[in-house]
Amino acid sequence: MSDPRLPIRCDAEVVENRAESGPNRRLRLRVPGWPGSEPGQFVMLSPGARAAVERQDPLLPRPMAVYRSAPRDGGGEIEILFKTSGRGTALLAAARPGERVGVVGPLGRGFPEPPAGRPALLVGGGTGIASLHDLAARAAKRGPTRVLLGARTASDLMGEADFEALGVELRVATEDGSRGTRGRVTELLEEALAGAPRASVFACGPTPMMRRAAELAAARGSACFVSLENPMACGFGVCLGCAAPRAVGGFVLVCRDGPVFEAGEIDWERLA
Amino acid sequence: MSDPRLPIRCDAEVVENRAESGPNRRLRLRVPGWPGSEPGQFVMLSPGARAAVERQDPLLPRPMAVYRSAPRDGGGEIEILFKTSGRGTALLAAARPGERVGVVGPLGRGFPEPPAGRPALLVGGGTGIASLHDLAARAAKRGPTRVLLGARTASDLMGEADFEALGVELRVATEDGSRGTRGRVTELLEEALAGAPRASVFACGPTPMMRRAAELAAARGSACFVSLENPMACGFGVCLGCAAPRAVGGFVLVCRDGPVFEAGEIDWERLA
Amino acid sequence: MTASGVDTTMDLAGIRLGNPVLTASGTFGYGLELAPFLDLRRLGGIVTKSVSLEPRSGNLPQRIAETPAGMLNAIGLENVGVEAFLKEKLPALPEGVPVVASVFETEIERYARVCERLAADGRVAGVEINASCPHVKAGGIEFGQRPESLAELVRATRRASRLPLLLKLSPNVTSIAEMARVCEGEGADGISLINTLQALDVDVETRRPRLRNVLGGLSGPAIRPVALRCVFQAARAVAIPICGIGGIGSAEDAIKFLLCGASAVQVGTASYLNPMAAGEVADGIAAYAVRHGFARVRDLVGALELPG
Amino acid sequence: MTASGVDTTMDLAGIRLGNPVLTASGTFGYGLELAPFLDLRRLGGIVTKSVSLEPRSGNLPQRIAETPAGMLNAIGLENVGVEAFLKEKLPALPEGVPVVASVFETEIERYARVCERLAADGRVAGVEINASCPHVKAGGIEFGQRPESLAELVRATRRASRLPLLLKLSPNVTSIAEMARVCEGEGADGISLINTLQALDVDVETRRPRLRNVLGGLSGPAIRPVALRCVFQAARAVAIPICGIGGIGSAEDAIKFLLCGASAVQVGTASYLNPMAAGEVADGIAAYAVRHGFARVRDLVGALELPG
Ligand SMILES: Cc1cc2nc3c(=O)[nH]c(=O)nc-3n(C[C@H](O)[C@H](O)[C@H](O)COP(=O)(O)OP(=O)(O)OC[C@H]3O[C@@H](n4cnc5c(N)ncnc54)[C@H](O)[C@@H]3O)c2cc1C
Ligand SMILES: Cc1cc2nc3c(=O)[nH]c(=O)nc-3n(C[C@H](O)[C@H](O)[C@H](O)COP(=O)(O)OP(=O)(O)OC[C@H]3O[C@@H](n4cnc5c(N)ncnc54)[C@H](O)[C@@H]3O)c2cc1C
Ligand SMILES: Cc1cc2nc3c(=O)[nH]c(=O)nc-3n(C[C@H](O)[C@H](O)[C@H](O)COP(=O)(O)O)c2cc1C
Ligand SMILES: Cc1cc2nc3c(=O)[nH]c(=O)nc-3n(C[C@H](O)[C@H](O)[C@H](O)COP(=O)(O)O)c2cc1C
Ligand code: FES
Ligand code: FES
Repeated sequence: MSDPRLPIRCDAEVVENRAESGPNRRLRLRVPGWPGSEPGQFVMLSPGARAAVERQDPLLPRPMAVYRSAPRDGGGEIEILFKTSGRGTALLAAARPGERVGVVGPLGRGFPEPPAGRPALLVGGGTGIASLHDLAARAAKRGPTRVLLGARTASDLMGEADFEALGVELRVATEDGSRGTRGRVTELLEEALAGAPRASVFACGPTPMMRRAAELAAARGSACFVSLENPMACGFGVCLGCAAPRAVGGFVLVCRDGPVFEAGEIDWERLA
Repeated sequence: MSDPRLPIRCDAEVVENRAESGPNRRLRLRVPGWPGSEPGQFVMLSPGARAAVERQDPLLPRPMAVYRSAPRDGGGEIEILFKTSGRGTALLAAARPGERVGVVGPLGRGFPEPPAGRPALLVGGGTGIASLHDLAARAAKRGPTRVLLGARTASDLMGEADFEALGVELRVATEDGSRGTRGRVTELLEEALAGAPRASVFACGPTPMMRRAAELAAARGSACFVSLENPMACGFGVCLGCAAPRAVGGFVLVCRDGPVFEAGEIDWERLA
Repeated sequence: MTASGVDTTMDLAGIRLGNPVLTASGTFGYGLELAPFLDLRRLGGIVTKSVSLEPRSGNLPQRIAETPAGMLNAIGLENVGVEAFLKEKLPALPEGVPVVASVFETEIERYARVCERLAADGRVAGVEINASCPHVKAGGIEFGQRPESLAELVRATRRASRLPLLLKLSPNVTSIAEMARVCEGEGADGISLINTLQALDVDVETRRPRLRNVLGGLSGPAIRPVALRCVFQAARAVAIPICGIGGIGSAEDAIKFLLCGASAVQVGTASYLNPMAAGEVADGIAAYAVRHGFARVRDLVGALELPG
Repeated sequence: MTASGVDTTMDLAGIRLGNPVLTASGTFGYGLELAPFLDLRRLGGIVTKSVSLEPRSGNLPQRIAETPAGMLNAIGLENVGVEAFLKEKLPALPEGVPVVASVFETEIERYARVCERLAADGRVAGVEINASCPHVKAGGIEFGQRPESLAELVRATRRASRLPLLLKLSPNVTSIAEMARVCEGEGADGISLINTLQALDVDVETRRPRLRNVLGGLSGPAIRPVALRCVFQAARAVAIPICGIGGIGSAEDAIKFLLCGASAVQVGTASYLNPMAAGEVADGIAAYAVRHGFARVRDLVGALELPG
């Protein structure tokens, strides 16, 4: 596991906030004192109440993966790819450049280093894609890397062009066939695994997708790491709200022990 | 009393929202089906939550006088002058052109017709100024009209230029002397009353100011009408939250029976 | 029936409703105030502002204050009295919308006498007893806060009329289930809940309570999860129908109450923000039923699926 | 003392605090988790996650849900157990910040034994007995909901140690004043309130409760007016000090509790939104005291002016 850096809490400035595709948006934030992050780490974002009004509703911050981050004078700029779905992300979607967004992070433990020289298979579904970009960048430097992206329909896909730019091998599947092959991204994974013995699988997306990926990898004796998406209140291990059941009994905290886990650690039956 | 028109409830479109002076802003709304309003009537405004998020906090709509209104294709355009003070007006201040604001109105009973041929003295303090514009316009047509505006400091004044444009006689007082004469607007009223027997007084502003205006008018045997500012939840007479004590006992509802009252109707002692 | 073909009718404690959405007492006046905004016949019913035997005046300002996702109120017992209600208010309401008359008093005998007066008027479809009132003889503690006084109150009002009898309970109790059982045991036809949560707010600049009455009742979206819990617990404790109240502003909100076991709901504070709210909630419930394949809104009642 | 020269010190039931702002149990872990964000010595004190005699596991997901201006939780009192707490957690906390250990159990004897263990460690400045847990299936009705069981609980924990003893009360009762008097009568040194309001929320799409445990505890700004009312009533009922809790996220919020009679406050849910919240609240209280001419924050306690 990569060691998490010490997280910070600050008001970040919105640099850019634009439509990405369908319901998805791309948010760029200037974060003073940003210490940098590891692939797979996340932040808790509090969509600033409009104007200087202290926000009491929606109350909780929203966990979002750090899609990309780069150092900037005395801090960093982080990029978030997010899907506008409910009340909090609707507020986030309306944040204008120059406005402030509360940031706590980087949080959690990210993906392990892809083993050098061995094939890496990255599988992203829906908003889970956003957790994989920096991992793909790192994996591409260490060995043959294939990225498999899945979504319901073409307009739900995020970041496709960025992944292409990384020079990784890219495959896309949509359930309605509007982009790439028709079907589920886990079917692409099945093929890929067949052609890549000793591959490691890195998956993020809907729980059923990750569970299926875990089964497929296990069947091939491949290592599989998943990044879970549980509802969170704090993001740093104090509310115990994000607990996921462990295969051996008891719980892990997704925000503190994860969000990335070796697939075998999780009791998938009792998670859903 | 002018008969109130039947109120409507609709989502109005923000046409313009700009800084007026100091903490004050000028908001122009396109209101479908607006039936027009009488001088002194008001609306309840629900600052639309940012984006399409249903607003649960701050919860209550904000009562605001109709500063001016004009018919527009199938509806009307209303202008609001408001002071940004708390959470609701902060949201209102951030409403962008094209966004929606919930409107209920016109509500309440406005000012009586100023008696023809007799002098009318309009006294506005702080945000109370916003209730007097349409009355001044009407009064100017019916007899000698003097408008007295007061504020803590120059930048708190609203609408001054509009009143000048009406061709009424305008006097301004600020407590710090930064504009007009130094002192309270009620001192201007005292002078004015001395020079205008048989004048009618129309006042809107902080309670102590209106109370003082009532005393001065009574001393001169002049009629005095005040527009009260009580907190409101509904604005149309169902919550009973805006009750003001009557001199003869019992209560009036500011939103339904007012906001304009003959000063003698109110039990000023128990109101504050 | 609605355009959508969904059966929206509901029976609430013997009151036939065209749809399960009523307006909450004290938030809809005597009905007429909202007529400019809303065709009252779109409503399942109207619960009118609580009336007492004699007209009563209320509290001095401030009577209301805004709180996070809610509001506080301490109006006092202000109302026109039962006689004026019957003579002036009731006749002005359109035919075809059931009117449930809410009643409050400070002594049990007086509660009963108001009910008798209401029973004499055919326009009254039912009574709702507001039990969240200080019981003068019991030293100001609310009728709805002690099983004994609640039982006495139900018994007396039950005897006073044959009208469908709804008991409106206070959430400020240790066990809402116990209070619900008391109502059922004494012959109430149904239960309405919740009334407001007792609360207080302070102005830190003046260092005074925001309300002149110091204490007030909390309402609005903030209390919805508490109201849902109360309805859920009451529905499991009794067989008589329940009318759910508390922070309902949308069809979604209302459906949560139906799923928890409420046969009908009341829209309260939301009507202040949007005087058309109750009508929109009624329409939205029908639309939900269509979308989710329920032929009758009735089938949503208690349809909550509990984890195995 | 602060830079501003205001005396911010406070005595809470015999616990000396540098300022009146503590962190609420279950919202600050065992303290260390927030060290990256906040110098823990800026806090008046830390109330740690409730511990039981043995380690306990919690509920299956979902454990939390967002509500209007609040949140629901049903964690299930997951904790490391008192032994691990004393061995691993406590020693890691910086000297100079008072640690109040929160205790939860399902039987009175076990409560007492946890208190005895804690009393053996000099680092523990006081104990807070969590007499309420609306969301734990085990037990059913809470200790804090019946005067008899509450009295028994206070008596047993009082005997178990000489440490300052705070009783944390449930707001889900008919009379908070009665419960406060029971605590005082049995020798508690102080009262903490409120714990969460028992509540429930529903997902209308799945027609399931949002929480796996069905019922949960409501916290956050939404409950602040209820918490203020409870503190106000308790402060008038007893002479022992009160620690106010419920929806506190700003200095303004905290000051409302002090004015209502609380000698100290705890910041809970707000720490999730902003892990530096408790420190900012402490600074803000001092600033308010300066602005309003109070030489000692202590003088704000109970300074609420009631209308004549
Ligand atoms: C570690 C982690 C990383 C994530 N990264 C991304 C990302 O990069 N891009 C992206 O679009 N989404 C991401 N998500 C999901 C994202 O947090 C939710 O989509 C978002 O919280 C929904 O908020 P809302 O206001 O739109 O929905 P609402 O329905 O208003 O949310 C209500 C509550 O449920 C929670 N919630 C709802 N959906 C989810 C979900 N899928 N996962 C967790 N909590 C949820 C919210 O946080 C909130 O507390 C991530 C989640 C986690 C746990
Ligand atoms: C009939 C009427 C007409 C008004 N016309 C105007 C106008 O034209 N321009 C203008 O700037 N202001 C006007 N006001 C005052 C205006 O309603 C308040 O300034 C505004 O509600 C404050 O809201 P906030 O969110 O800024 O303050 P907050 O402190 O967030 O408000 C909290 C609560 O208190 C209420 N409240 C606070 N101050 C007042 C006040 N002075 N009067 C009534 N309720 C208050 C709010 O409505 C809200 O319910 C009018 C008030 C009334 C009753
Ligand atoms: C201003 C106001 C006045 C109320 N008056 C009454 C009343 O007279 N009788 C009554 O039974 N309930 C009264 N209520 C309580 C409501 O009927 C309802 O039970 C409560 O507000 C919760 O619902 P809500 O959150 O939808 O408002 C009043 C509520 C408010 C806000
Ligand atoms: C997730 C969560 C866990 C909690 N765990 C505990 C606990 O273990 N012991 C306890 O006494 N209170 C616990 N509480 C209650 C809080 O300490 C506090 O009393 C309550 O949340 C109200 O304060 P707030 O609104 O500031 O959060 C918990 C609250 C939350 C939200
Ligand atoms: S989100 Fe709070 S512990 Fe994980
Ligand atoms: S504001 Fe509701 S009655 Fe006047």
